[in-house]
Amino acid sequence: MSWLGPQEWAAVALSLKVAFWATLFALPPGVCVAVALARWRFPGREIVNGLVHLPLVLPPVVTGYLLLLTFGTRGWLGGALAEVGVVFAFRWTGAALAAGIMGFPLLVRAIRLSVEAVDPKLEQAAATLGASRAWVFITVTLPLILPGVIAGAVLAFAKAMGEFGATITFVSNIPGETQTLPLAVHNFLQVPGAEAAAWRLVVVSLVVSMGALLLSEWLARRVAARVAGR
Amino acid sequence: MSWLGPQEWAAVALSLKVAFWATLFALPPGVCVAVALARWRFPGREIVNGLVHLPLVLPPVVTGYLLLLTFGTRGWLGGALAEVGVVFAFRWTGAALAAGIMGFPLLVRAIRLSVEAVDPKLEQAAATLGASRAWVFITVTLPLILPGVIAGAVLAFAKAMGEFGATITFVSNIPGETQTLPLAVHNFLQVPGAEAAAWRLVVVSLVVSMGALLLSEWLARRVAARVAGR
Amino acid sequence: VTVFAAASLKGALDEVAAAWNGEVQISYAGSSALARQIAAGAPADLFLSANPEWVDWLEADGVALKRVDLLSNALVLVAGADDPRAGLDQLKGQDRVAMALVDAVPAGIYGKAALESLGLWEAVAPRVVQADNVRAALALVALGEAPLGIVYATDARAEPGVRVVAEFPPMSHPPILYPVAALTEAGAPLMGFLQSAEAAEIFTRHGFGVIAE
Amino acid sequence: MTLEVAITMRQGAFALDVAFEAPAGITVLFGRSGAGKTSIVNAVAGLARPEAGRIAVDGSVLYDSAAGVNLPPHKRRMGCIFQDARLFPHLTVAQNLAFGRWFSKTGPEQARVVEMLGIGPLMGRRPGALSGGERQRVAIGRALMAGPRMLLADEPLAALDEARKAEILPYFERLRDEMGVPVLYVSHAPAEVARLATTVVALDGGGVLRQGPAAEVLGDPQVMPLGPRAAGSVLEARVVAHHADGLSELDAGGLRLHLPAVRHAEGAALRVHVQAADVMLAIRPPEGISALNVWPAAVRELRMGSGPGAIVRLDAGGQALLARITRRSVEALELAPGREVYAVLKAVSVAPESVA
Amino acid sequence: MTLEVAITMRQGAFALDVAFEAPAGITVLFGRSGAGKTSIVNAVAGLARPEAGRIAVDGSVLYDSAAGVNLPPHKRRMGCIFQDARLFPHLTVAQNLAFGRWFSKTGPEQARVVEMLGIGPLMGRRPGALSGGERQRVAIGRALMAGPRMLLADEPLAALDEARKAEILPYFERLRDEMGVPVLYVSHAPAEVARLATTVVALDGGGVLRQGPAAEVLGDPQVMPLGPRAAGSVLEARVVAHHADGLSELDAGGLRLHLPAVRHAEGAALRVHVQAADVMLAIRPPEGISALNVWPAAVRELRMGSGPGAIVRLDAGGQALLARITRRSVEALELAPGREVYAVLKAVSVAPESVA
Ligand SMILES: Nc1ncnc2c1ncn2[C@@H]1O[C@H](COP(=O)(O)OP(=O)(O)OP(=O)(O)O)[C@@H](O)[C@H]1O
Ligand SMILES: Nc1ncnc2c1ncn2[C@@H]1O[C@H](COP(=O)(O)OP(=O)(O)OP(=O)(O)O)[C@@H](O)[C@H]1O
Ligand code: MOO
Ligand SMILES: [Mg+2]
Ligand SMILES: [Mg+2]
Repeated sequence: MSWLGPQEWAAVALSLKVAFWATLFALPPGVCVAVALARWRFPGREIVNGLVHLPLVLPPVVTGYLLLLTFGTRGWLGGALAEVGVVFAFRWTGAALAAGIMGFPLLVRAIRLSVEAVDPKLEQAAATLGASRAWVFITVTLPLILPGVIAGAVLAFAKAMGEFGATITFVSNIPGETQTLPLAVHNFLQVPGAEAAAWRLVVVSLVVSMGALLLSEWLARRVAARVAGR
Repeated sequence: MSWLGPQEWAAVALSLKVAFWATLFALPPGVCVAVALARWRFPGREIVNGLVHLPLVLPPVVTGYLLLLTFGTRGWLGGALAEVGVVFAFRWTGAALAAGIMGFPLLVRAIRLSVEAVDPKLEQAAATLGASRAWVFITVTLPLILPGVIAGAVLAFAKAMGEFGATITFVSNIPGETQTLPLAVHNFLQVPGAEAAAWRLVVVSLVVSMGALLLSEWLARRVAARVAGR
Repeated sequence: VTVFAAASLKGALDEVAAAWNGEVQISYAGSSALARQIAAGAPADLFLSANPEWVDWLEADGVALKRVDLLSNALVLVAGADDPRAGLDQLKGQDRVAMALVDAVPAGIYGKAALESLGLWEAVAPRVVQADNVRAALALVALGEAPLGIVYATDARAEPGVRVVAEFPPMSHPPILYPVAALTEAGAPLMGFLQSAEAAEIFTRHGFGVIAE
Repeated sequence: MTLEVAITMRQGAFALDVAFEAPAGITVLFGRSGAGKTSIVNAVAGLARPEAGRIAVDGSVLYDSAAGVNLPPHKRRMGCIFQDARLFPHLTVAQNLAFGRWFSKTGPEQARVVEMLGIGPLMGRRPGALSGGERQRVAIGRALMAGPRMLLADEPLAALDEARKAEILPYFERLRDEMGVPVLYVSHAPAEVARLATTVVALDGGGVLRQGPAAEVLGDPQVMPLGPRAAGSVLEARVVAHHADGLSELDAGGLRLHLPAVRHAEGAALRVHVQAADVMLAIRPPEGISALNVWPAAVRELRMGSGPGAIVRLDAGGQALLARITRRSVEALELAPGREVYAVLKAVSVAPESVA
Repeated sequence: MTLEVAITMRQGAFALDVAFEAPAGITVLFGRSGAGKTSIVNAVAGLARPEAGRIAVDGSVLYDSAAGVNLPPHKRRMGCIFQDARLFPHLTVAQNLAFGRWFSKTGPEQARVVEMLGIGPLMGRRPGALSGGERQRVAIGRALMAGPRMLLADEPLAALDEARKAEILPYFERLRDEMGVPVLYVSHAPAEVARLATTVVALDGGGVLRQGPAAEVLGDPQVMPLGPRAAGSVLEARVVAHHADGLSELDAGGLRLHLPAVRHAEGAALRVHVQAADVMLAIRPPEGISALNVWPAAVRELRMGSGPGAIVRLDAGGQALLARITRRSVEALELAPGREVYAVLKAVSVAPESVA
């Protein structure tokens, strides 16, 4: 597609990379938090629940600003992490972090709903067959919540593809490093007459996301078919 | 709380109004679309699914811009609707529309997951007892997906409380009419040194949203307890 | 009267509006969003843009308006308040430079032009972090995330967390102009007040240059 | 009311191809696990769609592949009792019971159903807080309360104890005898089948093995799924008198029967299922024994099984009777067609659930 | 191996308070629907937590409120067969079977289990594509395959047909007799109980009504949940000879028994459950009748029921035997303690499932 310049292609590639890693890294903690919220009663449960929803409630710019305060080079965590070689500020990793955090509540909710729908009696049956808590989770719970995990991953991925406010606030707009598709689109929309270029990128973003969506639907159907008939 | 000026109070009240109506109006179509996606196979299903996810994938600014092109007074739908007295452009109703649309994918996914978890055998049992499709839905499906509906509503409400990009792009930032909390926060962030005022609004927004969250958790627990033991 | 104004005008314009004895509502957003909204029929009476291009765009789009260039601004290089450096030469180091979006937001566009005309762009470009708007760029410097920043003189004055390292020569970039456009008859009186001496005094206090008739 | 079923259906590797008629009364679907009983019930209820064929109740067509008719489940008004109770988890027991009534507006009195099923104390609970048997009882009540025009009961009593079964069975009989509600009933228990069935449809591997009136099918020692032990004869009898010592005297076409008191009024007609294994044969009228029923009979037919047993078909005063004895006894008593013998039946051998 | 249970537990308005011992062999929990059988099984499995008490197997404590011990289910190694099969819906039948094995690494040979349960053709399917009975059979297999140190079976055979039951029952017996795996078995079916039970614990309303060795509890006509019809006696016998005509000759402490061929080898010990209702009494040795088993006996006790029946406790050559006859016969035969009579039992009256 020669109608995209190298900078646009870079944005497309970056967005995919960011969304992929954001989703991948958000999944394990997402599953843990979802299971904890769905199944456990622990002190501070409501606080965790609140924190998870925070990125949804806050204006994205505020989330980005908070990320900057936390993970920036001068941030309390960012400084410490920098010493062990993990740097988020103004890096694509930061964009992934922002995207992951913005998508986290969506991920957690989807998985949590699935966990709540799992019949505990099946998990009990697994336990009587000798499976420890961890094994029950791996062999019974996880396969049964797979549709929810897929749904959550799709939401997080889609959100990561579209995330703008937190990303630009946290890691700025550095072409090739942090300029994801939405940032590139935003760039074009700011300039009179550049709408055409903006729409081109929107279309690319749609194609990619719809592809991911179709893939996930297909995956989910396969998983659901396996558990069919209940 | 005297530390909020009248304009800030107006923003708080407006945000609540916008989030409330956005959630309320998004719910019925959200339920319908979720059920259709979960249970029916119809031509164009994938397209509907794609459309639903659109607001997540697109940068919020683009969504807002598309809304402006569609529902603006000069927009193709906005003009027609204006003739029957429904105006979205630069009204709080428009802010609600933007918030509702941005929250729609979250709503639909949560409900859809719940629908997929309902045992069709229960619906069949209801049918043999004389309940038509519609009655089966009202008396069996709907009560069983209530946890998902609540979860979806919370996500949509939270998103509506935090939505910024689409709103400011679509209905501008008019105090008292379209200036929701995130827009007011954005305003303060534009003025160097006004961070304190911005944080105050963020706190208000957190208090409101966490309240809604706790309420919903409590509701969901009651509902879940009713269906307990499976 | 409803005013659509570029977000970067907020501090000064709020004061001017307060000084005016009439009902004013000001919607602050990015100039591009506001211009598009006006084109889409927004009920704005007055439009204050952060650059002339969006007003040109509106005129080209067929929106009837009456415009004047109201304010001007200058571009400065800033650093953290406790950073003692001075001079544009600081740009030649290895420090990150915070700017507004260099291809989209006026402050960024002017900044890029200035750097180009000074022959610095090639060297600086890889170190530029582009914020959504000039205030965000300013915040990056104030927070210490970026040691240097290129912002408007008005911003530098308002933010105690930064100090001016150097001013860009006015000739190094196109003139920084804030046009005001009256879109309705109702906007005319306020437009008049914006051009008054009383308003000029406030704008000047915030660091703007006021363009005489 | 008659149910006509003639369908073919396929589920994975399993192919169902059955045709049978269920006249008024209770038709028992009988067959081994996996024979296709639930599949038939589902097809009749409208929950599974056959590949081809026809299902009609009393001439009104529920499904007809040729005519393209396929009535949705809620228009069929079939009361289903599922193998797994399928109670609505979000509704209380009382609300579950009321569910069907809401749509039909007719049906039996709730108080009677609740009392019969012994679920009064459960009314306010949700299904999650019920025991297995309690759940099944509520499911029975829910189906009955909907006042269906036909009942489809898939092993409704399997999870229940003997005492509870004995309480519920008479209700199904009343449905059969008094209310004329036809019932399609899946069961594994020979005693239940013998007692309830008007018609028996024996299934095997997706096909009909044998069908016909209960007396006929159950009197056929060849019906495989039952096994020879369950063979027996059904006597059509009439109550002659109730005696003070707790026995009822019955007349079965000339035969006098003494049984533990039956609940039928004097003069009422009833059916008695006499298991072949409970009948002894003697060549002289035995004396001084505890068995109260001794009838002269003639041997009609001898069927030697492959094992140690033999089935003897008797004619006792015009009534067909089966006796299952050992081959050794056949030889010892020199039994042969035509020989006159005495059939001996203990009064208490006839289980209460074998009288209807 | 002995299971000791002494717990109190509460579920809504239902209070469980039981104490019993289950010695090696099969202990049947017997009681009406809602008596608390499943609750006990859950407590032993570790799926429900009692309020107080103690559960121990062979001295190793599973639960002890006083000591604060509560072993998690997976450490208890109790193989559970649930009332509702609870198969893993995402796993095939083969994977369901393999599940427990994976954790225990021991257990019976898969091929044997699969063959006994007749689930070979189902191995590749998922539970959603199984019939009710098939699901239950897979659930039995899954529990067995885990090689548990104890089996908890909650009505495992309720959904199965007679033929299949007859195939599976011997397996439980082998577990009892050969492998020494103790079994806690919930059942409503008297024949199953009589055949399997080493020990019977009769429950009612959350408490223990009666407990003890099977022969004792089942020989007690007062055990309410069974009803008097199920009363019977258990004879400890030894195979004397297998005869060519398909009969086996047994010796029960001096009594000669002729039964349809049993599968035990000559000389092997076995138990025969003789239902009281199948025993006739005569005051003279009857002649020329088809019954092969006639024993002289002395009346020890007479218990008149409230209905038409009476239970006669007999001593037949040292063996306790119960006969259920009518009160009318008691009078006609002038029965009274001490009177010498003849007990008559048809060979075919003893069901195959009553021999173990
Ligand atoms: N969660 C609960 N809340 C209240 N009562 C309960 C709950 N679970 C069970 N019960 C009651 O406890 C009693 C014992 O239940 P349990 O399941 O042990 O019975 P059961 O003997 O197994 O009966 P069944 O033969 O019908 O399965 C029943 O009366 C039941 O209603
Ligand atoms: N979805 C399916 N896919 C493949 N085979 C199926 C499916 N559902 C049922 N079967 C098979 O169809 C056959 C008939 O099943 P059905 O449920 O009618 O048996 P059933 O007679 O009710 O048995 P049971 O007494 O065990 O309940 C069984 O062999 C079963 O394995
Ligand atoms: O809603 Mo946003 O403005 O995600 O970027
Ligand atoms: Mg079935
Ligand atoms: Mg139970």
